[in-house]
Amino acid sequence: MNSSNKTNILEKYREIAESYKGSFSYIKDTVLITVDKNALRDIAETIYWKMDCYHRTCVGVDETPLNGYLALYHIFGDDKNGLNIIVKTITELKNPVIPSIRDIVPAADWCELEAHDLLGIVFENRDLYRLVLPPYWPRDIYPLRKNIPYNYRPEVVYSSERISESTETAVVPIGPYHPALHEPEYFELFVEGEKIVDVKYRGFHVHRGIEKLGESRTTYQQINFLAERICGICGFVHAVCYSQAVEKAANIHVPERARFIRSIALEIERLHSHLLWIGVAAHILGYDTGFMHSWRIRESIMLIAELLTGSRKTYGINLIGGVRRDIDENKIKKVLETLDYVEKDFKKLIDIITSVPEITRRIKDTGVLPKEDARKLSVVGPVARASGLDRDIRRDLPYAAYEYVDFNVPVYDSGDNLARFKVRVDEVFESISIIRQLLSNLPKGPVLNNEFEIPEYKIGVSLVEAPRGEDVHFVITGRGKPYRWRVRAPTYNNIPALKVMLQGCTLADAPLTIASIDPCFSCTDRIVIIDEKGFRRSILLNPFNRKCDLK
Amino acid sequence: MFSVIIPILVSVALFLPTLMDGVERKIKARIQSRIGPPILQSWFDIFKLMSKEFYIPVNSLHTVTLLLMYLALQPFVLIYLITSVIHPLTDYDLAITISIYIIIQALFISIPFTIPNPFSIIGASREIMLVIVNELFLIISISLYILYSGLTSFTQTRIVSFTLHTILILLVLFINSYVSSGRLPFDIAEAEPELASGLMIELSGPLLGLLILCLHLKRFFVKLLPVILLTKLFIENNIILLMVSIIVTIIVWILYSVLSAILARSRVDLAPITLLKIYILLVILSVISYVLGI
Amino acid sequence: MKKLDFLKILVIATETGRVTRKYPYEPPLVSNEFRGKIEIDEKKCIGCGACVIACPPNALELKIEKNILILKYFVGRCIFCWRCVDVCPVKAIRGTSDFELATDNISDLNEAVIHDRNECIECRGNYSTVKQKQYVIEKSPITENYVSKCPDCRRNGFINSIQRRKGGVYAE
Amino acid sequence: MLSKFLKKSIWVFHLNTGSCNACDIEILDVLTPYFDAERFGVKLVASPRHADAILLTGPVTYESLPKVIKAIEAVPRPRVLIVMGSCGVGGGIWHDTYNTIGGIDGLKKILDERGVKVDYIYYVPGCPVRPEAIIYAIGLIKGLVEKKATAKIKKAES
Repeated sequence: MNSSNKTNILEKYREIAESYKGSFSYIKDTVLITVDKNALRDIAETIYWKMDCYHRTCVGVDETPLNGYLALYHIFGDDKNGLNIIVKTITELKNPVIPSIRDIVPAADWCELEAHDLLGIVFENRDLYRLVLPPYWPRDIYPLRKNIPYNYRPEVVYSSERISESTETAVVPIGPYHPALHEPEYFELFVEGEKIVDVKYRGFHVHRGIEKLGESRTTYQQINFLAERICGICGFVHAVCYSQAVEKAANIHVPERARFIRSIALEIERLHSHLLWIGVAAHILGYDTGFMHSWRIRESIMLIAELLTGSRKTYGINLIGGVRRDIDENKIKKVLETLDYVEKDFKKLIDIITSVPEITRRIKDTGVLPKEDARKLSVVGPVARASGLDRDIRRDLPYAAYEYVDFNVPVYDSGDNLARFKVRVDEVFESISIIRQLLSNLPKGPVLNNEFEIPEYKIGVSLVEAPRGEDVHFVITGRGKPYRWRVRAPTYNNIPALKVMLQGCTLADAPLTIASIDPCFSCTDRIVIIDEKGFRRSILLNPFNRKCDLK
Repeated sequence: MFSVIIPILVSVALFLPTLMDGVERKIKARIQSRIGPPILQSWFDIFKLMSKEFYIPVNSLHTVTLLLMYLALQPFVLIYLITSVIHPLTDYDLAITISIYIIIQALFISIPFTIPNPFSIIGASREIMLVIVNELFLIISISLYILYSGLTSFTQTRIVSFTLHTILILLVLFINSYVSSGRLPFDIAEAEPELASGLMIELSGPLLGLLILCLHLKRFFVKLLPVILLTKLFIENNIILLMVSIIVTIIVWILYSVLSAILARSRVDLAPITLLKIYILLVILSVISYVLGI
Repeated sequence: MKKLDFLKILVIATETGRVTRKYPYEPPLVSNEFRGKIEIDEKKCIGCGACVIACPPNALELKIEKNILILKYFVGRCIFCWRCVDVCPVKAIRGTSDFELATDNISDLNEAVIHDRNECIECRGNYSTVKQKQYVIEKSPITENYVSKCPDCRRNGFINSIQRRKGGVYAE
Repeated sequence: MLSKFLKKSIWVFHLNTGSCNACDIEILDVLTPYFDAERFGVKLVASPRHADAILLTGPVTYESLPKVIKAIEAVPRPRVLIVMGSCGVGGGIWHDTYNTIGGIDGLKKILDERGVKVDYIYYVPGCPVRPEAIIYAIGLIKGLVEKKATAKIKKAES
């Protein structure tokens, strides 16, 4: 994007800010607009629909020690112009009411609930219910407020949630412990026979209080390791995203070699994650042999990950200002050899997996997410790309070393499980090519910059394209540790899309469809099958009429 | 002589299925490029389950009653089949075996309906879908086999002629046995990733162990039956026929395990329709060729 | 023929053969780069606590008990990041690639290094560790008299000397 | 010690109590060709009713706590609990945060209060536990390997 074009765009946002009587400022790729809470709905509509921006997330911040207010930051993303638009509003602590924008921006549903749970912000004109915290958590304690210590543990009376058992409705709990999920999450599927008519979600079993921990016990450099443990599959993404946010806020120089090494590690993580997903998808379809072979190929990726970083997962090489481990010639040679082998073997395996008759029949035209719904919900990553949304942070807002490499962004329009499968398969080959390019152009020099100071109360927003989509980290710097650290994992935006995908599908396809967004619940934070018509009866009815409805 | 051979063959038939399950796991492991469990692993599993706490799910008197009936009848039908091949028990052993088998199937399907767990009910309703198609064509094809050969008992010394219509009907019987053995792509009732092992979900300890043992016996029975009907084409001596049949069953078991390792699971709306199409086609072809005298 | 491509998995299986590592009967697939358990060299450790501050999960903790200082290492909580290895001023912490840590008794996972604390020559109270004092004496030109006092007495001494208008740290 | 039959066949149920996924993925990895836990008779089962051992990962969050207790109760005795990873064994990096109970330490107290008996507990540290570490733990349960971990108290020499 040329500079005059950029000035035009920034001017446009300035006009929008001024027309709603807000203040406007920008640094690098981040625009900060502060508006009165009454103007929030209008400005959100203008930015989300007229300016065609995606909604990334919203962040509630307790700023009472600073100015006595609770603040809410809505982060929008103008991917076409490579900009992050932050809209800030404030509200009094005594009566923390902020208008909800959920009806205008459906993607903002969850983050509003989260701000309600953790900070006690009340949103007008919407239903508020517990999302993140367990239902037995005391009502008036908001853990992210600054007056609550991070290690505060309430005396809770825990009891299992039991759905009433009546003769008319039968309850099938798929989850929280379900063999297809490997993570404790809970979906409620309302079924007619084996056809799903509605879905409810109860997640956040993995809410561990990471954000609060990052603001209290840990220091700036320790958070790299904490962030890595947000998710064990795409942990490095979080570590890089966090440190980039701090680097942006504090304007810290990162050596070029370090940026290349970060990119290489990120792509290795994508490779292992996609191979893992293809294996799990095959397993869910009952094709265990495909699962085993896919993971066999993945194992060599795990070996090079260990070689380059010292750990198979949770690499632990990222620090603010660079990386801890360097790559030498021997390692490069080993990595390139492994990549050749993986590429060849993977190509053979994919041809076989896609020729298994049941697999081809079951992944095509199931779990369809139409483009309009995808846009409305601001879905990210392979899910968006399979529904025809051409968005990839690596290309739109380049970070680390992605500006130095050429790669294609696979986009498919059909929005079904097959499209999501294909996107991931294509991305495996792209990742292999990216690693090769990065390794051959690896610049010389140091890998770590230790000399920096982090000023207080600066805002940094950083984006990283994780294997599951864009990962957003928002940091307000503080003394020795961030004042506020917010993580928006990719699955967070994709789970609401499941509701659309699962409606009209058969029960048998539900696990695959859930898996097709590659959910990472530990990043993001249960399935009950309830048949309102009594499923003992309805399952026995209409035996042969259970094809997946395509709207 | 029968008093020696029958007990030996019966004990072989009771021991072999679980062993073959271990072999199957080993074969699967080989296709998946790994070592796999020891061959006796399935037997270890059953002994282990027997040594566990005896647990009966709450409010499940019906379940236990039905389960115990199933556990008694499944070995019985296998023993009946083996005995009647060597020594006729009645003049209509073939029909009686099939009838008992179908009763057992009905009993087996009714067990999960008594367990108040939605997964077992979904699993059972899926199994019903499959069983309706499968058992229907089991009856049709056995009736046709009896019609073609005139055999009503295994010991009748009539050599069945090696004709196209017999072969087609045997093909139906083999497909039938593959489906009844609950292997991929037809294990939709137990579909682990979807239904968390479906109808067995609430059972544990010795009851589960016995159920698994009986499921192995069922797998053996459903393969042995079409194999006997096939070997009847070539062998006259009953004892040799049975021994050969057991060996052929082992080979068939191995083939089936290879096949199930390279296929994926079907869906409840796809599997019965696909099966129905194949069955109807084969049965019609068989009847036509019988009428034409091929 | 494309429809029968799925049979090729048998070819792949034959080509690959069994890839299983027979660990524990065979050495594991662990490279030298692997970050495993850390080992604290009690001969080198001076009990300064730099590792405790750097440790993200608080697997390393300092505990003070009268005249001893205990550096506790709980492997069960360690995340194997080796930040302690990086920050140790005397290189007393060494990373190993040891991962065979399973046990049936949780107390097997504790390690401790016990340090003697200094006795203040003035108030007879305990402060810092004996080895840290030696380290400071070796590395910097401060008089032994000064480092032999606890921080409180040092501060008091300093304040007193200012009050007596004598000034300076070395004056007594 | 575990009975002879239990050692030959260990059916495990995987219980994620708020773990970051890394240990969970490694548990799956143990079943794959390079490690192949099935050669020791280990099988991942879908229902706790079938299980002999529970593989517990994660620091046990409040949300998952009631379900964790229910799952452990569902396992027929003798019950084995295999606690995996730093989170489970020591609470990990979140050992003292507001929404966790700090791993097995907190869980044991609650199980004792409720009268849920667990016969054997094994601890497997690692972050994440590598597949070999899990195999080592299985070896330890089966008595194939020697226990290496011992508590050490060292005296710093002046």
